Order: sequence, then C-alpha cells, then structure tokens
Amino acid sequence: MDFGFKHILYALLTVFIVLNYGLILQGIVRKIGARVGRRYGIRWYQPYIDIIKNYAKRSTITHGVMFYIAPVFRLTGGIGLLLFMPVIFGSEIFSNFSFAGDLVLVLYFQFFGVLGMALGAAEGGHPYSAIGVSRGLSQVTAFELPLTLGVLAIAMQYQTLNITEIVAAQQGGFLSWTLFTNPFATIAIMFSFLGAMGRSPFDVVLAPQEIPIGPPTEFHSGLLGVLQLNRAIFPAAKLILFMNLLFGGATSWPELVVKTFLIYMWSVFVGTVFPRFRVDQSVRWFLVVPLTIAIIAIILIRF
Amino acid sequence: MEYISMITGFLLVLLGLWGVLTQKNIIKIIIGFSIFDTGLHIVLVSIAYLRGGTAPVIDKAVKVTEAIEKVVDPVPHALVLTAIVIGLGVTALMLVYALKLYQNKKTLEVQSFNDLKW
Amino acid sequence: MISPIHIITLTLGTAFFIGLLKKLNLNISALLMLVAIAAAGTISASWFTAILSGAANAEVFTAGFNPPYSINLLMGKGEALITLLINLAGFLGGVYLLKSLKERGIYTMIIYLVFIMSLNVIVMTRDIFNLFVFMEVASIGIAGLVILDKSSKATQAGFKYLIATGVIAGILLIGIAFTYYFAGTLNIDVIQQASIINFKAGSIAVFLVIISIILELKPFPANGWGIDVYEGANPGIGAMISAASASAMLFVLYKLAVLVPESFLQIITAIGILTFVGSNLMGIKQSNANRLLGYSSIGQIGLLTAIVGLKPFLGAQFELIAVSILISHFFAKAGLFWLSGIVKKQNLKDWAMLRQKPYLLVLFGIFIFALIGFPPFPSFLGKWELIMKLAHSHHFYILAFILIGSFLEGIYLFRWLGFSIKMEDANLPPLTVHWNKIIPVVLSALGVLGSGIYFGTITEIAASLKYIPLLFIALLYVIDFLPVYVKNTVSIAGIGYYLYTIYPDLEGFKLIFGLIFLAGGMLTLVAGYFKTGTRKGFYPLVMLMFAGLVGLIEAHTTFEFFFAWELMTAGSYFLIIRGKKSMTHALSYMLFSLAGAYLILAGFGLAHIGQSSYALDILASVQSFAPLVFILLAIGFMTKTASVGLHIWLPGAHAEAETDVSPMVSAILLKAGVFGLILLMLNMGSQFIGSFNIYYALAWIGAITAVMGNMMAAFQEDAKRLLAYSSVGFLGYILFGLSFMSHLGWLAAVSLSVVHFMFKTLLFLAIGGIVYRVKTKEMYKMGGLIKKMPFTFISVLMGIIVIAGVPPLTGFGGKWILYNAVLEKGWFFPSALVFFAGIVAFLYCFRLIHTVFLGQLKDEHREVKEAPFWLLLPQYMILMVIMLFSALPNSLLKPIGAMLAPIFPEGALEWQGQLAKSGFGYWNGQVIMYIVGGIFVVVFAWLWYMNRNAQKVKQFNIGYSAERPSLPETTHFAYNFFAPYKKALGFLVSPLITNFWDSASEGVHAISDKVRRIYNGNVQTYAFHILAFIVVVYLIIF
Amino acid sequence: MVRNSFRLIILVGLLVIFSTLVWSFNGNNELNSLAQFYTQQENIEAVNAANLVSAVVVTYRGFDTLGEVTILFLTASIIGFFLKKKLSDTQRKEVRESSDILVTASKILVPVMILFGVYVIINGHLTPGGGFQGGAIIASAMVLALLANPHMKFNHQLFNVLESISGVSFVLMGIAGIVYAGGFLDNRILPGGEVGTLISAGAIPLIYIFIGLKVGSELSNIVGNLQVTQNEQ
Amino acid sequence: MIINNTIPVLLGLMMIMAAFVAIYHKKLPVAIIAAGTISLLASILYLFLAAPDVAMTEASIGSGLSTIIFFYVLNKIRKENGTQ
Repeated sequence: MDFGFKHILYALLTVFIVLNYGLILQGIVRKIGARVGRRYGIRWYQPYIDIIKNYAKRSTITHGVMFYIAPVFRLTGGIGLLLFMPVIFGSEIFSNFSFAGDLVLVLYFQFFGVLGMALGAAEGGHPYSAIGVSRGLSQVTAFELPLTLGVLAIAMQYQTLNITEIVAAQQGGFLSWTLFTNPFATIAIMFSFLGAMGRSPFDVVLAPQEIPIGPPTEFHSGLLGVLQLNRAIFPAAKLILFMNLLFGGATSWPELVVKTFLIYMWSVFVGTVFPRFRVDQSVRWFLVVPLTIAIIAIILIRF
Repeated sequence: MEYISMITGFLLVLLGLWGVLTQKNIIKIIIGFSIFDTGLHIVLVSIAYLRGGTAPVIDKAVKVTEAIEKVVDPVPHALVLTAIVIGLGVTALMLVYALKLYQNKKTLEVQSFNDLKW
Repeated sequence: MISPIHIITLTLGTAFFIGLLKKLNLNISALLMLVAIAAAGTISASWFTAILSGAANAEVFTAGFNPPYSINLLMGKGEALITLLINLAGFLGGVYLLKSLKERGIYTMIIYLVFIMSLNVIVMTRDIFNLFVFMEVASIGIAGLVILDKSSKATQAGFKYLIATGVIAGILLIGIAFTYYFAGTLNIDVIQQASIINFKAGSIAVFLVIISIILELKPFPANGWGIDVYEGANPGIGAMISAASASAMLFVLYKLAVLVPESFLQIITAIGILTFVGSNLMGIKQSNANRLLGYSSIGQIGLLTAIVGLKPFLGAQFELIAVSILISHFFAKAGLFWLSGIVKKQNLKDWAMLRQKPYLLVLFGIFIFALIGFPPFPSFLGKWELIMKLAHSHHFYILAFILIGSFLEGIYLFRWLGFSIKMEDANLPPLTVHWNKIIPVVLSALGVLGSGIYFGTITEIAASLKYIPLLFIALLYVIDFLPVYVKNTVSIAGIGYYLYTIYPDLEGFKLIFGLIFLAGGMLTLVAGYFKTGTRKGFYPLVMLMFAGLVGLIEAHTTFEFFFAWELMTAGSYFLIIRGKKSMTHALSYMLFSLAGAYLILAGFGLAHIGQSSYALDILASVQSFAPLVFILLAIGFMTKTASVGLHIWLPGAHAEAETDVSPMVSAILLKAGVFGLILLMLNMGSQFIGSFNIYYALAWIGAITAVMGNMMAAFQEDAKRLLAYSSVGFLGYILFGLSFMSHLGWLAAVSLSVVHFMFKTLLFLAIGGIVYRVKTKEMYKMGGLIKKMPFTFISVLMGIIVIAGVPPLTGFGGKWILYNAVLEKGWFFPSALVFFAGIVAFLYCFRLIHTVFLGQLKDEHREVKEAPFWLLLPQYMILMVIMLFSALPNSLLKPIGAMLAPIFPEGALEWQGQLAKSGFGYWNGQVIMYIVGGIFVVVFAWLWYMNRNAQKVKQFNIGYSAERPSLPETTHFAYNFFAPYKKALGFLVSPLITNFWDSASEGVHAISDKVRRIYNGNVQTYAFHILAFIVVVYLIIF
Repeated sequence: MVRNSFRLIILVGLLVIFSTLVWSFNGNNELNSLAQFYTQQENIEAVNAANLVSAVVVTYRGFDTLGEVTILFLTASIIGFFLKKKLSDTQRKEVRESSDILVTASKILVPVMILFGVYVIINGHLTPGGGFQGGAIIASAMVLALLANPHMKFNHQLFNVLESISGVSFVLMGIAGIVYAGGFLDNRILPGGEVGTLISAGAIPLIYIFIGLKVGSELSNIVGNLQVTQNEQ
Repeated sequence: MIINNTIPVLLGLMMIMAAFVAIYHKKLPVAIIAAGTISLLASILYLFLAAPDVAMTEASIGSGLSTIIFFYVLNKIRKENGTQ
C-alpha cells in the first residue's frame, strides 16, 4: 500500500478510460431516448464536441472566487469518488487508491459534490439557483438514508467495509452476487440509485422546464465544460460503485462496460416511463418505500 | 364534686368554641372566647380538688402540722390565678382590636374583614 | 460568667425603666432599648462560647428551691445558640425599626423589648406552665407589634393572630392541666421520668401540649392566620416573627420532643413535610412579596419541624443539619423581609427597583441562593447530610418529598430573582435607603456567608474542598471597576496558571475534559477583548462557572463533585441571565438544572447506602438499587446535555446569551454533562432492569435527540437558535456513541465531543461577530455577507464542513469511527436514526452559510465592516487546530485510543502511520487530504488560468428573460429555506415536548391556585382549621 | 347550614378527646408529691406565708407572676399606644349627667372599696387574696368614680410613674433575692417572722404591694384610655 | 353527700344556660351581662372547690373588670356609630 509515483499514473489512466466511457455512454443514452421518441437523435460522439466547444470559449464575466468553487468541487467529488474505488477487481493497476478509504468514505464523497455545487450556485447571486439548490439538497438527503441502510446491510453481510473484499466475496458465478444473496438490500439501493442519477422521476432540480435558469444554465464556457466533464465521470463512477457492491464487480473492462450500461438502462427505463415528482413527494416516497425495504434487509441480515 | 365541675368546665369550653366558630358578630366571638377561658379555669381548679379538702390557708382552723392531709392542692390555684389575668389581658386586647376594626369598616360582621386572603 | 437570669432582669428592668421616664426624648430610650438587647446578646454569646469550649451547662433555680418545686432555667448549648440568634435578630431588628419605633412613641419600644425577653425565656425555661405564660407574652407582644403601621390590614392580621393564638393557648392549657394531674409536676425533666405516656389519657395530655406547640409553628392546613400576619405586618416585624420567634418555637418543639413516644415523632415529621411541600406549592401562585416570604418561611419551618421529627434517624449529624438549615433560614429570611421593607413595593415585578442600587441586588441574590441551598451557604451542607442520612435509613418518600418541596421553592424564588434582574424599571419610583435599614441586611448577608464558610471548615467532608478558585472570584469582584482588557488578561492568566498547577495530575478523561474546560475557557475569553468599558460583574461570574467546571475535574468525593456542580449551575445561570431577553430562558435553565441537581443528589444518596466513604469510586460498588441510582444520575446529567425530553431550556438560553457567552455556555458547559455521564458509565458499567439493557434506551434517547435536534435546527430562522439546536443534535450523537460501551463507540464519542467543542466555538464566535455587526439574529434579514466579511465566511465554511462530516476534514473521522462502532455493536435501528440525523445536519449547515453569506447583499449592509479582530483571532486559532487534526488524524485519535485501551481492550484501532485500520474498514486521512487537495488545486488553477482576465461583475448585474429584478431583497431566497422539506417531514418537528412542559407548569399553577383558596381570610375559618387539625391528628394517632 | 354541621363534627371530635381525659380523671384523694412538698411543715416555715397559694404564686412560682405582670404591662402599653386618638373628634360632646343616685352612692362606696382593696393587698400572705385581687378592686373603685363624674380626668402621668416604679422595684426585689437569698425572687431576704402574723413571710407582702399597685394602675390606665375621648395631653 | 353535690350541679346548669344566652341572644348588652353572670357563678363554684383566692380573682377580674371593659368598648362603638 505504499503511495508510489506509479499509482498516480495508473489513476490518471483509469480516469481517462472512464471519462471516455462516460461521454460515449451519455451520447448513446440520449440517442436511445430520441429513438424511443421516434426521433433520430444526436450523433453518439456529440458530447465530445460539446466539451471541446465549451473549452474553446473564454468567459468574459465572473462572479468571484466562490463561483469557480462550484464546478471545481463538483469535479473533485466525481474524480474523488472514482479514485477511491477499485474499478477492475484483481488488477493492481486499476484499483486506484482504494487502499486509503473504504465504503464510508465513498458514500460521503457524494455529498462533497453536492455541497460544492450548492455553494457555487448560491454565490451566483441568482435567486433561482438558490431555490434549485434547496430542492437538490432536500432530495439528496432523502435518498441518502435508504442508500446508507442498504450499504450497512451489505457491510453486515460481508462483515467488511473494504470494497475490494466485498467484490472478492461476490466472485464465483452470478449466483453469488449481492443481488441474489441479499435481494432486499439491492432493491433498496437500486431505488436510491434512481435518486442519485437525477433522471426523470427525481430530476426536478436540473429539469430545464422546471426553472428556466437553474444552476447549470448559470455556468457557461469553461465552467460549463468542467461541469459536463463531471457529468460524464460522476455517473460512471456511481455505476462502478453500484456494480462493485451489487453485481459482483468487473474483472475486465468489457465486463465493466456491459454491467454498468445495463445498470444505467434501469434508470433510463424508469425515467422515460414515470412523470416528474415534486420535491416533497420524492422525499416522502424515498422515506417510505426504499426505507422499509432497507429496514427489512437489515432485519434479515441480523437474524 | 370535682366531676361535676370538670364536666361543666369542659361544656363551657365547647360552648365557648361553638360561639367563636359560629357567631358572626365580633363582640359575640370575644364573648365566646371569654366563656372558653372561664371553662378552662374551672377545669384547672377542679383538678386541684381533694375530697373533703379545705382552702390552702393556714389559720385557726388548719394547723401548720396537719395541713398536709386537709389542704387542697395549692399549685393549680396559683396557675389559675395567672391564667385569669392573662385571660383578661387577651380579652381586653381583642376588644380594642374589635374597636379599631369597627372604626375601619363601620361593621362588626366578621366576613367583611378578609382583605388578607389567598 | 453572668448568670443567664440577667438576660431577663436586664431587658425587663429596662422596659419598666423606659416606661418610667415618659418625658425623656425618644432617642435615649431607643438607645437604652438597643443597649439592653445587646447586653442580653453578649450574655448568651459568652455562654455559647464557654459551653462550646467545654464548660458545663448553666442551671438557674428561681426562688431558691431546686427544680421540681420551683421554675428552673437551663442554658445549654442549644439554648445558648438560639438565644444568641434571637438577641442578634432583636438587635438588628431594633436598628432596622429605629425610625418607625421612634415615630410611634416609647410604648412600641417597650413592647419590642418585652417581646425579645419573652422569646429568651421561652427557650430557656424548663417548666411547661412558665412556657405557657411566656408564650402568651410573646403572642401578645407580636399582636402589639403587628399593628405598628396602624393600617387596616395590620389590624385585621393582629385580630386573627390573637384569636388563633388564644384558641391554641387554651388547648395548651388543657394539656398542661392534665399533664400536671397525671405526672404530678410541671417540670419537663420530671415529666419525662414519670413517663405518663404509657397509658392513653396521659399520652392524650402530652399530645395536646405537643399539638399546640406545632400549631404555633403554623402547620400547613391550619396556618392561614400565620400567613396573614406576615402579609399584614410591617416587614421589620415579619422578619422578627419568621426569624426569632420561629426558631424559639422550633427549639421548644425540640425540647418537648423528648416527652413524646416514637409514633408522635413520625406524625411530626409527616406534618413538617406536608407543610414544607404544601406552602411551597402555594408560594408559586403568589404575587405579593411579603405573603410569598410568609409562605416560604412557613415552608422552611415545616422542613425544620420534619428534621426534629427525624431526630432518632439522623443520629450524630442531627445538630449539624438542624443548625445549618436553621441559620441559613434565619439570616436569609430576616434579610429578605428587611429588603422588602426597603423596597416597600409589594408586587414582585416592582422589585426591579433593586437594580437602582446594584449592591442591593447582590444581597438579594445571596439570600435567594442561601435559601435554596447553594454551595457556599450552610444549608447546602445541611441538605446534603440530610439526604445522605435519609437515604441511609431508607426513608425514600420523605427524601423525595423534601427534594420536590425545595424544587417548588426554587421555582418561585428564581422567578422572583429573574423579575428583579430583568423586568424593566422605567416607571418605578427612586429607591432611598436609610443607614439603619441597610446595615441589618448587610450584616445578615455576612452572617449567612460567614456561617457557611465556618460550617465548611468544621465538618470533615467539606474540609477537603478547594477554596482557591472562590478566593480568585472574590479578587475579581474587588477589581470589578477596572476596564475590560485588564480583567480579561487577569482572568486568562488565572485560568492558565491554575491549568498549569493541576496539569501534572490530570490523566485520561480528566485530561481531555480538563483541557476542553480550561484551555477552551481561555480561548473563548480571548474573544472577550472585543468588548469595551468595564462590563461590571461579568468576570466574577465567568470565573464562578469555570471554578465549578474545574471542581468537577478535580473532585475525588461525591460531595466535591456536587459542590462543583452547583457552583457551575450558579455561575452559568448568572451568565445566561445577562442576555437582553433572557429572563424566561434563564428561569427554565435554572429550573431544569435544579431538578437535575436534586436527581443527582438523590442518586448520590442512594449510592451511599451501606458505604462508609464519600469517594467517587463507590459508584462502582453500589449495593442496593444500582439501576435506580444509574437512572437518577443519568437523567440528572442529561438535563445538562439537553437530551430530548430535557432540552427546551437550551435554545433560548444559548440564543439570548451575549456574544462571547454563548460559545462558553454551549461548547463548554454541555461537556460537563458529558463528563458526568462518562464518570457514571466508567464506574457503574452496564446496568440492567430485568433483562432490558439501559444503555439501549440511552442509545435510543441519543438517536432521537440527534434527529430532533438537527431537524429543529434545519427549520430555524434565528441563526443562534440554529446553532443551539445543532448543539442539542450533536450531543445526541455523543450520547449515542457513549451508550455503546465499546472501544470504538467511546472513541467516536470523545473525539466528536472534542471536535464539537472546536467547531461550536468557531461558529458561535463567527455568528456572534455577524450579529454584532448586523444587529439582527434573523437569517433572512442577512445575505451576501461574503463580500463584507470574508474571514468570518471562511471560518464558517470550514465549520460546516466539519459538522457535515464531509471527507477531507476531521468531522469525517468521527463519522467513520461511529460507522464501524455501529457495525461492531449491531444496534441498527437507533443507528438508522443517527445516520438520518447526520444527513439532516448537512441541511442546516448549508442553510446557515447560504442565507447569511451567499445570495444578494442587502442595501443597509453595504458598509458593514468585518467582524472585530478579537473575535476572529480565536476562530483562526481553532481553524489551525482543525486543519492539524484533519491532516494528521491520529494526533487526536491515537491518544484517546491509548487512553481507552485499558477500559475497553478489544476492538481498538491499529494505526499504521496515518492509516487507521478497524475491524471492518480502513481510513487514511492524510492520503485523502492530499488527493482531494491535489485534484482541487489542479482544476481550480486551470479554471483560474482560463478566465484570468474576466471582468468582475457585481452580483446584482444579472438579467434574465429580459427582465431586471427590482430590489436586492426580493432576490435573496432565505425565508423558510427548506419549505418542501418542511412540508414532507414537518410533523416530526411539532413542539410536542415544549407543549408537554408548558402544560405541566400550567397544571402546577392550577393546583397551587386551587389549594391556596382554602385561606379565605375569614378568621372563623382559620379557627375552624386549627380545631379540625387537632381532631384529625388525634384520630390519626389514637 | 352545611358549614355549621362541619363545625359540629369538629366540636364532637373535641368532646371525644375531652371525655377520654375526663374518663381517666378520678379525682385525687391525697396530694401529689409536689403539693405535699409545699404543704410540709418545714417548707411552710421556710417561707412561712399563711396563705399557701400566695406562697406558691409569689415565691415558688414567682417567675410566672413576673411573666404575669409583664402581660398586664404589655396590654396596658399596647392599648395606650393603640388608642392614642388623633385630634379628629375633640369637640366635647355634652355627656349625659350621671344620675344622682349613682353620684351619691359612689361618694360612699369609692372610699370603702379602695380601703377594702388596700386591705386585700396587704393581707395577701395571710388571707386569700393578694396583689392581683386587691389591684382589681382598686381599679373597679376607680371605674366607679369615673362613672360617677365623667368629666373627671385621670392623671395618666401618675399612673404610669406608679406602674413603672412598682415594676422596677419588683425586678429589684428579684435581684436582691439572688444576692442575699437562694435565687431570683426568693422571699427569704427579709426576716420570716412566724406564720399568721402581719409582718411575716419575708418579702411576699412587699412584692404583693408592688403587684397590687402595678395591677391597679394598669387596669385603671386601660379603662382610662377607653374612657378618654379627646387626645390625652 | 347529696346536699354537697346539689348546689354545684345547680350552679353548673345555670352556667350552661347563661352561656347559651350569652351566645345566642340578639342584643349585645344582655349577652355581656350573661357572660358576667357566668364568671360570677364560676367564682361561687370555686368556693365549693375550696379555692377562695381563685374565687376572689374570678369575681373581681372575671365578672367585674372584663364586663366593664366590654361595656366601655360597646359604648365607644355606639358613640362611633352615633357621630357619623
């Protein structure tokens, strides 16, 4: 576990791979959404173009230092979440800095991004960004509870918080995945995964129609570029996390791509089918359905 | 003999208390009080009585030597003597209070003097 | 030695002599009167000192014949002390009433002198008829003195008094008559030998004598007439009745208690307790000062009657208990009556006049604290011994009633003190104080303090108390006129020196909490420099609180612990009440801590059953009622850590306190409760009621407190209240951690309490600075202060990151350990609540920083300056420490772990460099810090470089969809910030507990109002009460 | 009516208490030890007062009498202080002239009563009576005189001086008892004489005289205060 | 022995009746006089109880002086009432 120089190189390599995967994944998913809507949809490499365009531009105005902090926090949160998780089980290269922190660290890292986003957007001085942030925070805290309890159940089941050990325990055929050994925990976590992704039933925060000038529209050019970069990495990192926890992790990149894509499809399917929740509805929903399932999961583990 | 006096004494005590408790007029209460006092003194003296005893005074009738058999117990008499004068003192004081109360409220009804309550 | 008979001859002779020289001018006769009383006082003082140093009791035979045949007077130790007190009160009362006595003519002087003489005789005489005669003299004397003012109320009171004492004297006379008949003598000692109580009639005779003595002491149902006298009479006379004549009658009861069989004593105790609780209950509803003092003095006398009744159980300690409580009642009550004479205002609220003369307020405070029984005063020692003995002899009901009674007394006395400190005194008349009115008050205050110290030295358990801190406070009080910075440096130096002296023998928890208390205290005091002027009376009170806190650390015996606990409560009460609108909050704070203190006292009492020493570690070996002791002490401590049911005092107290007081009270004072709990848990280990583990209940209480505290914090509009509720929540966390009784649990709890101290001081100082500048606490009135107060912003930002537990900073470490502890312990449902609380904590953190700093800057705050330097300095000192602990987490966790190892050997963290490995996972604070820092710096630098020449735009320069916002206020979204969240989970926050406590206090007031209705002012009902009381007690006994 | 029934119940309760006392009271057919001591021959000779009750009142339980005297002194001063009328109603109302029968009878009776009172005081130690009774008789004589001619104004000053002198001397007698004889108020400071003669029983007659004067002046003072309508000088 | 007891019984009964009169009679002067007679009868009873001292005191103070004081106070109250 020595903190050698080569670790940093390996980590950068992982980030690069996951970045590209994220961008492509975004493109494809938007293409699928269009095709479901009987439209042709964007090219699959459209996200690359957006990022390159944004980075080319220079922003003429700035709202002060705190304004920069938002996207920086967000991106650091995304990359941080990725770096402290073993991406490819077994390979020494792609296990990043998972030796430094365990499941609890990863869980709390999600807050890191949200906190930064909230601070930055509020600094923008725009009232609507504050409204958006308060809604975002309420929602994040809502889905956080079932997620934590589900994770707790898994940790109790495997008697460890170390992600690599959890993935190791799930090797040996898909029957030994947490999906089957601890179904209730998985259901609870997958429900809260919907909230984490921020797709349609719970996307009142970022939904363009809801607030014409929500936090994302507040940022432009370089800042928006960083945000889009994060929008690629952060979901991918979450997918990897849930894959490691529930679906037996990945021993090779193709396996990782397939599994994460399928997990993502779950939130896309739910997204396109269900209408959008108001914030209090989503808070109530999260603290009723997934919470009870998570509690059942814990009870099962205990006895 | 001393039974009768003691019983009358206690009856007077009870009557006195009944007067104090039920009468509305302040002067009547004070009268009840003085009856209560008189009753007490009668009880006190009747305790001293010795059957066939004579007054505790040495004179021609009672020689110094055989005083011990014939004389009634002098101690309660001394106590009653003091008690009567105390009774007088207290009654006089109450009457003066009654006068003052009358000057304040121009009535002798006891209920009207309840400025100090709760 | 002058024979005691001369007390009588002197006073009576002077009385007759004054009567003789009617023509003489009044000054000389007044002087003569005072000289006579002083002479009597010196005689009894000389006898008291002689008997104390071993001389034999003085026996005076009147009329040359030995006792049974003539009246004899005894001057023993008790008589000497009580006569000394009476003459002292007589002298001080004389000085006090000098002006009114002279106005009313020499008759009143004669009455006064004869009254004092009669009390002396009552105490000394050994003959019951003589006692009857001189009781009559005393009652006529009082009846005479009551009408000193010649007001109609005084006359009515006098008349009621006469009727009542007349009836009682009559009953006494019957009792004496039949005692004489059966025992054949009137002398107490001979009656005792005759032991006439063996057969029924004899015991009835003695019963009548005793019951009339008790009736003279105004027992609860039959004391309407007593209270009317206190209200009607001139306060100077009220002082004499409540101090002098009450102690005389109490001594008579003590003298005659010898004749009485065991069953009577229990009845006397029952009557005493009933009086104590009943009159204190009725005291709550009083609004008239003298009448309230009447109720309180009758209550105290009831307590003393009960103590006389408990004599056989109190054994050797009886004198100490009885005398200490009597002396504190004596001085305090006399002083209060004289004070009410000076104030001349009957409505309690008008006592705010005392503030016109601060030294009067201090005297008033001294008397109130002496009555309740706070440390430096004798009654503290008396109550302690009483409770110990009662617990020892298994009188739990009596113990409980005494504590309830003194709690009720605490309610109305502290409310009264609150009125005098806080009610506005704009339209009250000016206060004029004559020399003769103030000297007795000052002397009685010195008397009660002096006797307190004296008692402290002679009893062995109190001898070990440390008085150095108290001397330091006295010194500070002396230099109170100096400006702030001088006193501030002196007090910081004082604490620093004291910390330096006790540092070597601090180890383990004492070290940690010692540092929090003292080092933390110094830090918060540094913030005190920002105030200018002299800030009168602040520093002694701060030192009082810190003396209490340090005393807790250094306490070896339960007595020292309780002594320090009470000091701390007193100091913090005064600190809190200094805030502007803090009267009600300070009152609720004091009442909760008072109730807590009494629970602790009861707990210590039960713990002492069957123990010889008072050492603290006897808690480990409690024989009987161990779970009950644990619960009592735990609830007692939890009143200080504001757990869920007992928290309603905290938000108000912390929010209304001054800028630099709130961090002290919130960050440091709550730790006292935590320290108490740790001490308790260390010693008593896990307790079970049947099969149920109490710690599980504690975990639940901790969890619920955490959730409730954080939820309430999220919906507060007032910044300081938000922080106060966050303290409640965080202490729920700590309590939750403590209840695990496992290595990890305690590691989390202790490290969290250290972290809590740091960020709470940080945040309270920061918010204090903002409130100081912006002059309002409402968050929605602020906004966009980041531009004006950047440094404060940084410290608040760091603070909330620590609370939220977001990874890089030290907060996360505590959360991580707690997570592992939960996995290890397996209590999941309370843990679920705690995690939910952790997440909700995130909400109020953001609300604080958003509404205050971010968003639009309001017009009126355009020229707001940065917070004063002296507030920022401690904040940045703490920030450095936080950064240190975040970067090198094991510098905080390793020492605590090492300290916990002996207590909880298994489940410790092993450290490899900065990497902490627990049973389940691992965490390397340093690596995380570097990585996150690295990414942050890279991306930030890159963005900064990309937009380096962007033009700075003012916040308000925003247009959207072709419309410009008109006013900055409208665009700052801060009011009801988490509206949707409140809609969803608002029901959790409904003020259930506050309503519960309000309805409880309403109930008590209603009962008190109904009960006091029995005194309807009609003298016949009072006479009826007396007779009914006799018959009822008769039926009970026979 | 309900209230009276409560009172009745309570008084019945008291009756029960008293009846148990009376029930166990069976008179005494011979003196108890205390009374025997007072009536023994050598003790009578020690005090040698013929009237044993006076002996007990003045010497054996002299302290009670001291208390007793202070009570009257106290009552007199309270009434004096309390009834000091303001000058509100000073106009002299015309007082109905008392009937001439009363005037003439009082002229005869007043001197006889005073004489009788003095007799009772002086022979206190021999025949039943004493300071208190004599003083009361003198006071009632004063009252009779007052009734006879209402305009007569008492010289309050005289009574007060008389009262205080006798009080102080009573206390001095007590102190003398300590110095010369056994204890406070012991009567053996003067020669005992022998039982029955006028000059006997030590200081008892002297003390009784002082008491008589004191009681007489105090009671007439009280009555005087009640009588006087306008402010005293 | 019978003669010996009949008079005290008579005295006792008369005293009780006088007490009733004293308490229940409407006019105050009559009540006061009744109280006076009670103490007079009491002093006679004392003679039977061989207590001459007490009898004299009771007669002079009990019936004499207290009745006088009662009447004086009554008189003053009437006068107070009359002047208004």
